[in-house]
Amino acid sequence: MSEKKNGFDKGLIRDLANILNDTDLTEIEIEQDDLRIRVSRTIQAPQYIQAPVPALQHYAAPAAAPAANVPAAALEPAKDRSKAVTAPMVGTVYLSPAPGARSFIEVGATVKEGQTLLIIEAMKTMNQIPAPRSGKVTEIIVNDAQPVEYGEPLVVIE
Amino acid sequence: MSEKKNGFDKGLIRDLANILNDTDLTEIEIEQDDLRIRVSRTIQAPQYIQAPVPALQHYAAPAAAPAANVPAAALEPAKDRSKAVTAPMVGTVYLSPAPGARSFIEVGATVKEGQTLLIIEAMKTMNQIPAPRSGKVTEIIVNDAQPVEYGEPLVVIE
Amino acid sequence: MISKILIANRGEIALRVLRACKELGIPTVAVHSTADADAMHVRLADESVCIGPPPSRDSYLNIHQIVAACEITGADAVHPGYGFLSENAKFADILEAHGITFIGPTAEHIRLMGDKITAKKTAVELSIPVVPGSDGEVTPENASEIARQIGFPVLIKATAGGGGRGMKVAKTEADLEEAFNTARSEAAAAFGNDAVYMEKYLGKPRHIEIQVVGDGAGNAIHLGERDCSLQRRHQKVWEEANSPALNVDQRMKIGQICADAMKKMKYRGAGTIEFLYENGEFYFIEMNTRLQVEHPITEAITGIDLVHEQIRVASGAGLSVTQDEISFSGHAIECRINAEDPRTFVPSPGTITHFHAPGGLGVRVDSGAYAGYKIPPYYDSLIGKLIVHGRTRVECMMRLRRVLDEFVVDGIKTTLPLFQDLVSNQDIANGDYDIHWLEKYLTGDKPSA
Amino acid sequence: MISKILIANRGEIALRVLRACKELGIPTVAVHSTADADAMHVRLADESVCIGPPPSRDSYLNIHQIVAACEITGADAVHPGYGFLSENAKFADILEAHGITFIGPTAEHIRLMGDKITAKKTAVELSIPVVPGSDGEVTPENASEIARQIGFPVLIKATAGGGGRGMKVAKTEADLEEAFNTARSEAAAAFGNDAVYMEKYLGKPRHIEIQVVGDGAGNAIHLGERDCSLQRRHQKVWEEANSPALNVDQRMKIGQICADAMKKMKYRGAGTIEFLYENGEFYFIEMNTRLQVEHPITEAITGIDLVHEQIRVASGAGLSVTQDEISFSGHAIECRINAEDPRTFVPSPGTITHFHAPGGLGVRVDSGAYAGYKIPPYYDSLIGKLIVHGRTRVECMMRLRRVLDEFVVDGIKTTLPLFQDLVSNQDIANGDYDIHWLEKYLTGDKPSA
Repeated sequence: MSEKKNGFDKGLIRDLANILNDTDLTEIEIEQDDLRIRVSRTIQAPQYIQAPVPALQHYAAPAAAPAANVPAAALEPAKDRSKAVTAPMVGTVYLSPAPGARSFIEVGATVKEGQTLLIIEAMKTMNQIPAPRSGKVTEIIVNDAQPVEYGEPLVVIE
Repeated sequence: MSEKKNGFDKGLIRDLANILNDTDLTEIEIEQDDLRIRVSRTIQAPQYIQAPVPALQHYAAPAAAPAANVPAAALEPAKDRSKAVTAPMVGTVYLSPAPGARSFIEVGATVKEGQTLLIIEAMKTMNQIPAPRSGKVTEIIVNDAQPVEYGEPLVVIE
Repeated sequence: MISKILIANRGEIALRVLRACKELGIPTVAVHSTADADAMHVRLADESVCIGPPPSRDSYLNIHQIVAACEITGADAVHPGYGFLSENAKFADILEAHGITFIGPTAEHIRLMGDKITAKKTAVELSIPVVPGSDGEVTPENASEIARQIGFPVLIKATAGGGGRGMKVAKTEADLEEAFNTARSEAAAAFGNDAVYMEKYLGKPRHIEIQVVGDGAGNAIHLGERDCSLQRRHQKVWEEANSPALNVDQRMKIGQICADAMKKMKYRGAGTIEFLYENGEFYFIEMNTRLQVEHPITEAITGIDLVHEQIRVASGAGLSVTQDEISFSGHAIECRINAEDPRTFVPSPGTITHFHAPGGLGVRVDSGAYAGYKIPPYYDSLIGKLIVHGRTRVECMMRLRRVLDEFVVDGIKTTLPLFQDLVSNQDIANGDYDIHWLEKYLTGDKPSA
Repeated sequence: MISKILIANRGEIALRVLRACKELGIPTVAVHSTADADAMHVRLADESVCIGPPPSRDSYLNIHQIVAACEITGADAVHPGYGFLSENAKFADILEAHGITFIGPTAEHIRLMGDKITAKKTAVELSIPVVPGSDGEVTPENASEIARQIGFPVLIKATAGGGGRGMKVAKTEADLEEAFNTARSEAAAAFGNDAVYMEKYLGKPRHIEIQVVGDGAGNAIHLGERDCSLQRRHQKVWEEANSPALNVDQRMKIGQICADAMKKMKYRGAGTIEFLYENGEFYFIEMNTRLQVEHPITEAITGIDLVHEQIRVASGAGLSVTQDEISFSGHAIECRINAEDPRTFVPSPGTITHFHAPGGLGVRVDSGAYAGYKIPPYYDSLIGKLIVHGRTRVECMMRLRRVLDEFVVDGIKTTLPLFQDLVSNQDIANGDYDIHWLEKYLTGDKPSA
């Protein structure tokens, strides 16, 4: 982060700031190669939806925010999770049919519609979660033995 | 951090801003190859200052809103009361020196600085209210025997 | 005994339960549908689990999901609130099978009181007064004797009936023969069966209910009554404790009957025994084996935290008070604030743009609403409860009037204006109303116009 | 007797008084400076009169304007709140001369208690305990005897002194000679006068005050004590009722002494007698002849509305209760929410962008703040009071903790985080603090670190 610190372009930031003001935006973020610039401006009111309570502690799982409400992309901007398969139920994820066994799927693998992606255990029942469509597994978001809530993204199939 | 600083497309950001405004979105994020742009906008909060209480009953006198806070013009848009003499104290206005006597001033009259415009009675004391400047009386806002609060417009001298 | 409580509900009652848990130092898990991700109780809970899409059957009524949420969070107790699964015996059974404490009565007691006929039989066995009536069919021969036993006025109803047909009131003995014959012929014409039976007729009853709490081991107390006569379409709108209609002796007598009944059945947790009340007599309607919406007015006049008691009892710690330690202090009124048009009662979901709760002495607001909160259209319209307490009923009414002037909810329609009308009404001021009063008032057939 | 009340104050106390008036059905007049035109009590009052520009001396302290506001509105009584003109004897005199009822004590009693020396003399005459000390100068000859009469530790102070110079503590008889000589020489050096006097030295006193109300005709009651030891720069921050340090006997004994004193002087209205308390003994500091900021905690544990009582007494209706009807129920804590940085205490005026008051059982919020309210920079920084009540001190503390998590004030800094720290502190949990505790805690000299 340090080597290029002197090179930043004040003019560029001023340009962005002007755009921000002209367009009534509150934030602009640009990322290109090594460069990432974000300019933002707080106007008037805060996010009321956030405000009522100081502490917001969602269920502790890494990506536990309800996916049905928040586009997955907003959580980890670099990854497109719009094509993620989400949990149809609450429970504990298992990536393989038995402890120590080989995982149902691997990143890079091609899956067919209906093929088991993983298991969610709930109330002592193992529920096989099938692929909703054929495609290539580009990301396995959850870890083995991880608890998931309804709607939580599990696996991305492109 | 500097080499591509000029390469960003201001037009693109402005276009995004326009889309944002047209569509009533609050955020747009674009990622393509190395380039990532995010623009966002916070939507206006409502006018909280008006909301907190249903009934706002100011003192009943016709023009009793505190003139020091509210420009008189806002109350009766047709008249310019920016040149109104305001009440320096709370009390009851008398337009003449004694009941039945002739008024101190009439609309259209010319007054000299220091000349008595009216009397405000408070705590059994008659307080003569002098003209702060010379000029022509264009409006007598208050009525005889009317109670007034601090800052309430009394007489307009142009 | 209880280390983490999952709150299987939403809205103001989920928040109510959450507050009690926090005050007891017990960690909480909120469960919610995708529509309730922004709800206040979800934000305030130690953990939250999304259990399904907006429809209740897929989320708040989905036992499987709720049990799974207990499993992944390690919650060892569930508070069901009211509505949803709170009186679902199967839910209580499944929780028990999973070693999870259900904060409520046994499944057996839920079943017993869940069926109206069994409930009435049980009430009779427990010496709780019920509506007197003929045991079976009434004939021309025994009609007069049965009517005199029951006491006039009496209602003659078709055994096969419904919808008001084949139903006649005899106010006095003189009316009896004609009412009986008319009911019989109407019944025959409408249902092809002229059998009728007879019941005490209640013309202008009040709805009065007794709050009870039992420890499941044979101890039980009552916390006096609530008067919930002001109803619209069987929905309570305004509740008072104590009832303007009862005196201390009546209160303690019916209260003791209910507490004794709960001791006898070894009832566990909070419950409410509902009665119709007329001319000094109580007639059992049903028992709710859960917390009621209107429980805060009882809390206001007794100082007892009912959710604390529920949790205590469920954890095996027993009741915190004995009957002789309970006293009734002052008067309390609850107004149910619904997101509805105050005249048409059409629901008004949407975003609350401004929310300002009233403050000061003797005021309690239970609400999950806040400025910026979007009321989802999937659930009931109750967005908050206003509870006002005063040393006397007059003080309580005066306080309620000033408090209603301070309460601001903008962006949606609410029933607040209805309460501003009611608090100024002479009948309400006099405490002079029955279960039909509000319907008449709203249809313009204003009782005191 | 009173037909319209003018509220000669602003902020939360003006709203508090307004609420009481509304609940008594008495019309209200709010007066305000131009800076307070949008204040909540102004909006809620039946009438309002702007009485001057922002500076207090031109508005809230301007007797002439306030009397004129009474004249034009026909208000026949004035409630002064606290601060401003509430202990101004001249104001009480002028109102009386204009036939306007001052809702407070007589001008004579305000004067009597307004002067510290007269107040202490009066206290002695009324058998209220004061700090024991030498009646006059202490000499080498009588020093030892006087010290033994007072009881060690003693404080030797320059008669001409101030600012801590010429002030020495003798913890035991062995220290006395040296302390005495040092104080004398310091006094001589600093003030050119080596005369000293002696007083009981209080090392770790608590601030405990007794609430009294008199009817002006010889009846008076006490409503127990408040412990206001948690102070910063002599400003109370957190108050409790009852005090964690007193038992029932101590409470009733000192309460009775104060009530008797008020009977003797025929005191009218609400008042507070403030004491330092150490090792079981009370030492009179001063009497406040008005409502206190922290009066709601007394209301919480007694159920008495103190402003109602003030208005009753002022209107000649007497007290609503007798001493034997008063009982103390549970425990209450008040937190003063100031618009200040919670660490530096630098005032933070500005616009409140979001305001959400906590709710539920046992919670009271007295505040004129609302979302969109702009805190003017001209007045004190108190924007609200949070009062929490529980059946026990532990319940009260647990409730306070959950309530602080729910209270949201955005757009400005407030002292809410300070209270979140305090509610988790072990000394506070133990009730183990004195009037120096908070200062030490804040300077990092944390008593329990």
